[in-house]
Amino acid sequence: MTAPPGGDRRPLGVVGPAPDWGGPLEVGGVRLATPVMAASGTFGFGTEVPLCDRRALGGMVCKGIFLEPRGGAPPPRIVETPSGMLNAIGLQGPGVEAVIRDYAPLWATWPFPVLVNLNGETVEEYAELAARLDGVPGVSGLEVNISCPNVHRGGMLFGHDPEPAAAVTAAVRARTRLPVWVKLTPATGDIAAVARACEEAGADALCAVNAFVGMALDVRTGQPRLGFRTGGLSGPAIRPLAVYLAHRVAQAVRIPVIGIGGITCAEDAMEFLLAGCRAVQVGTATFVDPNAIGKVVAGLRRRLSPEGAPPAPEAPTGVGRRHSPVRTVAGDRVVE
Amino acid sequence: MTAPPGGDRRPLGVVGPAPDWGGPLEVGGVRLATPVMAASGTFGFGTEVPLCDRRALGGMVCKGIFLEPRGGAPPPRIVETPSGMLNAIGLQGPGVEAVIRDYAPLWATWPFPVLVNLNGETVEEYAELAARLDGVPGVSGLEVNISCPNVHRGGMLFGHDPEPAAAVTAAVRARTRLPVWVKLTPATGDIAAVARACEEAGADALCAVNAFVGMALDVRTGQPRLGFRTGGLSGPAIRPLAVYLAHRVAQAVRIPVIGIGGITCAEDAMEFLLAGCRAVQVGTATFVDPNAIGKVVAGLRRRLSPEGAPPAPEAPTGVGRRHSPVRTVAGDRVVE
Amino acid sequence: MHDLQAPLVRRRRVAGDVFVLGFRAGPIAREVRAGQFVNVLLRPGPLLRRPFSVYRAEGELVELVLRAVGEGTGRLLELRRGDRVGLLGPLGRGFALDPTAGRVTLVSGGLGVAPMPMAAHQARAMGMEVCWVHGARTAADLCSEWEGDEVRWATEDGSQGVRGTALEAVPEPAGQVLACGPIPMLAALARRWPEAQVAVETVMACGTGVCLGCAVPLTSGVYTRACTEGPVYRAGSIDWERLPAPTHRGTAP
Amino acid sequence: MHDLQAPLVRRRRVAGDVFVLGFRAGPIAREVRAGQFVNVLLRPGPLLRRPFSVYRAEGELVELVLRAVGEGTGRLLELRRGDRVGLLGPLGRGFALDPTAGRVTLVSGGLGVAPMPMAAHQARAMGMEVCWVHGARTAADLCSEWEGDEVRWATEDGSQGVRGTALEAVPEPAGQVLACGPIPMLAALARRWPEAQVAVETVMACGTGVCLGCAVPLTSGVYTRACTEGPVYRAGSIDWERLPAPTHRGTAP
Ligand SMILES: Cc1cc2nc3c(=O)[nH]c(=O)nc-3n(C[C@H](O)[C@H](O)[C@H](O)COP(=O)(O)OP(=O)(O)OC[C@H]3O[C@@H](n4cnc5c(N)ncnc54)[C@H](O)[C@@H]3O)c2cc1C
Ligand SMILES: Cc1cc2nc3c(=O)[nH]c(=O)nc-3n(C[C@H](O)[C@H](O)[C@H](O)COP(=O)(O)OP(=O)(O)OC[C@H]3O[C@@H](n4cnc5c(N)ncnc54)[C@H](O)[C@@H]3O)c2cc1C
Ligand SMILES: Cc1cc2nc3c(=O)[nH]c(=O)nc-3n(C[C@H](O)[C@H](O)[C@H](O)COP(=O)(O)O)c2cc1C
Ligand SMILES: Cc1cc2nc3c(=O)[nH]c(=O)nc-3n(C[C@H](O)[C@H](O)[C@H](O)COP(=O)(O)O)c2cc1C
Ligand code: FES
Ligand code: FES
Repeated sequence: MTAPPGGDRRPLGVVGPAPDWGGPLEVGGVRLATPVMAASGTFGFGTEVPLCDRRALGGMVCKGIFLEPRGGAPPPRIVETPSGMLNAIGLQGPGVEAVIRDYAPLWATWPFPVLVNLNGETVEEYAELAARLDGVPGVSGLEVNISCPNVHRGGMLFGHDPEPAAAVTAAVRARTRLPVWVKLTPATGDIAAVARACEEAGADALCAVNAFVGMALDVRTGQPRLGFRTGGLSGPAIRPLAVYLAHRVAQAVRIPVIGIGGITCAEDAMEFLLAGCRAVQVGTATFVDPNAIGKVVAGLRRRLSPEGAPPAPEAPTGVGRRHSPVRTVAGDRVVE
Repeated sequence: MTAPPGGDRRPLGVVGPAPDWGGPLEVGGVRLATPVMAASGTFGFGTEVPLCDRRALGGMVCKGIFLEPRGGAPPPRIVETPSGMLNAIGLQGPGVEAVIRDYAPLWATWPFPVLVNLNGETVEEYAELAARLDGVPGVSGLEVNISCPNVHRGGMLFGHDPEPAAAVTAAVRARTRLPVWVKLTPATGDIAAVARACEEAGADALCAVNAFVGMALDVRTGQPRLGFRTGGLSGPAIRPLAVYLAHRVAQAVRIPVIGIGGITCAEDAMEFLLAGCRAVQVGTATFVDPNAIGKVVAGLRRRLSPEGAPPAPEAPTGVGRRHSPVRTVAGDRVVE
Repeated sequence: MHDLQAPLVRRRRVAGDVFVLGFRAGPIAREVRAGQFVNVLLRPGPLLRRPFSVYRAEGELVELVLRAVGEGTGRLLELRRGDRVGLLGPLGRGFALDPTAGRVTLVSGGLGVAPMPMAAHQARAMGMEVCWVHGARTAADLCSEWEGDEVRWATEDGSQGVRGTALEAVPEPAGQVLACGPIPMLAALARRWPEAQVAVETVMACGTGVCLGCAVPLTSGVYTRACTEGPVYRAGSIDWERLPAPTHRGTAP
Repeated sequence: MHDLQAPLVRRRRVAGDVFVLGFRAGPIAREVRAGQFVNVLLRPGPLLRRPFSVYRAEGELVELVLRAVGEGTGRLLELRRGDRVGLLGPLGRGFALDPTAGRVTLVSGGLGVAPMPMAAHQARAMGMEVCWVHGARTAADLCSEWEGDEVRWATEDGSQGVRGTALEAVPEPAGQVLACGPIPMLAALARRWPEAQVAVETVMACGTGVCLGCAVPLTSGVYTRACTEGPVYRAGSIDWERLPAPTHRGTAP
């Protein structure tokens, strides 16, 4: 019997204090301008999103890439669900060479760091990708995607259990001097064990979590509504699940955790930060409001600034200084 | 490495045809008046829900009970989330003796079957409960809850892996002549394996799924918003995840599957039926509309009746007769 | 109990940002008693219903009083005349008036005014003398409507009436005490008048006794359901230490 | 590209259950070209925006044409004057008119009328002769508004104009062909006029080129983004067999 999901059933430890956020922060070897990043697959290669206040961007993770270009999954690729969406894009994209040639030089001129989201069907493919990107100007780090629900081989397969997750992490670690972040899948019986395995294998930070596998059927035809049949559920619907999993991971490891899942406003981001995350990524919300990240950051600034912060309530654990936000600012909730 | 969640990454088999629904149906040893049941914990002991059209009820599963009475979890016990809710009731309730004394005699007079939702901290407790309920008039079956996220011991612990799930199932099976249904948790790396283990251990039907573990934090205090810290996520938010998991289970076993998760209208129920389920249970929707089940059933009747059904579209698999609903009737969507 | 689609027919302001909304819902208006509540469904709107005490019931009208504190209350105040909401009610157990007490004192803090007009009305119909003591942060937050033979005000900043909470303005002998307001005020009241009847708020899912989500801890060690055994309790029966104030996750402070 | 809060300022019916909504959104109205679209945000409302072609742009007004087929369209038709929606646009690549063709034929099936008034307007401004061929199920479904030098109708039941689809009513020589409508109609049109420009619909999340959700398969084997490279394509370039019609999960049939 493997450990239960989320480890054991003992009550969770108390949640952490919100981070001090005075200026740029160092997270897992990457210097972020703000604690709010753009999530992979929801910000393209950084050139596509219009109207986004780029000064707010802590950093960006580009769309997931493989060694070779990929065509992606057959349409339909998107299905809206209650407070969420299923996607099965199938990691359509250019291969690593095109990224190095067409995007990295651009990224090198940008004021925020760009991480590349790595995908492979074998451990060796991940390692090879890491090697190719090592030392490429403009690439500030690697996010190892062992959690993509939308490919037939590789992807999420590596994220279910500690051993394969560690194998991928170690292989990438061995081939690059870049910071290595590993992006976890919720689809595991014990996310804490996977997290610890990745930490031991040399990860600099962990991202929790990727989308959840889901399915929707067209009751007129009786067939799945996505071309790939199943897809990844993202958006506000998954936030309570993601906060729980990110918290489990933050409790299990010492390296920083980046929280992901359903963030739409500063209050949502605060939940992940209080749960023990050092930074967050915003995904689906950017589809709804291209400047979602700008609004999340503006809201966090109001909350975490000395004027915004209330007299600190008693911190039950007494761990570190506590920035408990109290002023919930109307209007910074962008979607839901 | 255990199997990946949802088994392997081969494309899912085609989804099934909708069931023939001409009258009462036999599902896992229980005769249901309609394919729509009330889910455990959302219909009390059957005496509480007002304004519900009881002729629509296929059957009911009572609130989960233990051998002994339990006080339940400290408040707050409910947190609303986007298109969902977290609950941590902690299985408050009377023990089995009170159920046998106060409710079973009533149930015996009702036109629909009542199943008792069994909970224990040890395999022996489940078995003992089964033995006590065996032969009690008014009890039409047992739903073994190996998936409650809101107790510190037992509960979900048994549902994560095939072996403990099978152990509980076999122990219950050995002590009762009643139909034994097992309610699965989504919190497992491989729900198909757990499902198969329960089938082999003698389950008559499987219920998929229980609530998903989640957490919400109060950003003013930095503390969890539920008294139990974590809770189970239910409601429309989880529907795409539940449809996927129920479909995985239906593909993995030969015994009937009862689909549960976020059903609010006939179209939602149809998704589970098309995914291979023989019946469904409605939970959270009843809190929003006490007659949710009445409306789901009315909508299904319109869809599955000969007049409501459209010229059947070509069934790609040709498995059995196909009732593909086409008329989506406005007004039968009750919540979301 | 009724589940109705009720149109908004009137709306008025009764304090700074506090409004009374009147819905046409005759069957509920005719049955409801002071201290009972309705569970309000908004579509489009959040998943769950929102519970509100009935403020007044007049003819076909059910009136609620509220301020915007989150999504649901925000949407309620955006409704325009003719817009419909789902009203499920009347729910819960209201105040039990004791005419032999002769005199009843209604103690309300902030939006705790909600059940008081009906309570005053019922008490006077039973021949009781009614004194209403109402407290708020400042004069602008005091409800401009009141009922009864006597009214006393309290404000935290002393801008109107007694400086302090409503509790400090209660004249003795109080007779039967009915109260509604913030938990700290009710807890303090429970120490002084354990026999008082208090209406409490908890987060609710169903409002009808099914979900067990609205647990109110009693000093006897058991939980009861605010929506069914409550929301009115004997003040001394509640374990106030273990009764959390509902928390908001809306956009309001 | 602009992201505006745009109030509804007018609304009229143009066919059985088809309405035109006019929103005040000057910056978009001034930039938009025929065939481009806006992505509409409804709050309260569903998570994702809803894409709509711009029907007309007049002064400060952006007009959309639609019928209620699900939650988003249903909510749009419930809006009252003054209610605001979020409008993101103009988006996508519109029709490329070729004035040397001299004549343009607009072929629209059902709600495929949407981009045509702007196309007619632009074509005439370029000195082209405009023939508009419009088809629908029955006479009541035909759009009562049209623009151009000549109009022809087609109905499936023959109740007005030619019996059949719009395709069957196109007069030759057609000149440049621009089309919008159901996928089967467009696929048939592609066989006859591979050089025609067609505006297609796919489910979209972002509408701005980021999510890759709006994949349109080309005969060359690659996918392109309907929101960015499209929604207007050369008819012959699309792999029609692999382009699914968007499916609804609303309450409409
Ligand atoms: C029996 C009863 C009577 C009430 N009577 C009144 C009244 O007359 N006037 C009035 O203004 N308010 C009253 N309330 C409180 C009212 O229900 C909440 O203010 C309202 O639910 C907040 O909804 P929201 O969407 O605006 O806030 P949100 O914070 O967005 O709501 C999120 C969730 O928390 C719940 N919640 C938040 N605050 C409360 C609260 N104080 N009590 C219970 N649940 C809460 C909501 O119902 C919802 O499930 C009463 C509550 C109860 C239980
Ligand atoms: C570029 C473009 C231009 C369009 N122009 C018009 C127009 O001018 N007039 C008009 O009536 N409709 C137009 N549509 C279709 C319109 O977007 C859909 O009818 C609308 O999104 C349905 O939303 P709903 O919430 O009512 O339906 P629901 O079925 O509840 O929507 C569920 C999901 O499916 C998507 N969806 C459903 N149908 C379509 C569809 N046909 N195309 C794309 N997505 C769909 C929705 O956007 C949403 O994500 C256009 C679509 C595109 C892509
Ligand atoms: C359309 C889409 C494409 C995505 N592509 C990727 C990807 O290429 N690599 C990856 O690691 N995650 C990908 N994700 C997952 C997101 O980065 C994120 O983990 C997930 O959406 C949850 O966050 P959200 O709820 O804020 O969207 C994608 C998500 C969406 C919606
Ligand atoms: C308040 C509440 C109490 C519940 N109690 C139980 C329970 O006692 N036993 C059980 O097996 N499931 C329990 N459940 C889970 C439901 O039966 C159901 O599996 C879950 O809520 C998903 O369905 P839904 O989305 O339709 O609510 C409970 C759910 C809720 C919301
Ligand atoms: S609110 Fe559900 S039992 Fe009281
Ligand atoms: S809709 Fe997102 S890329 Fe086109």
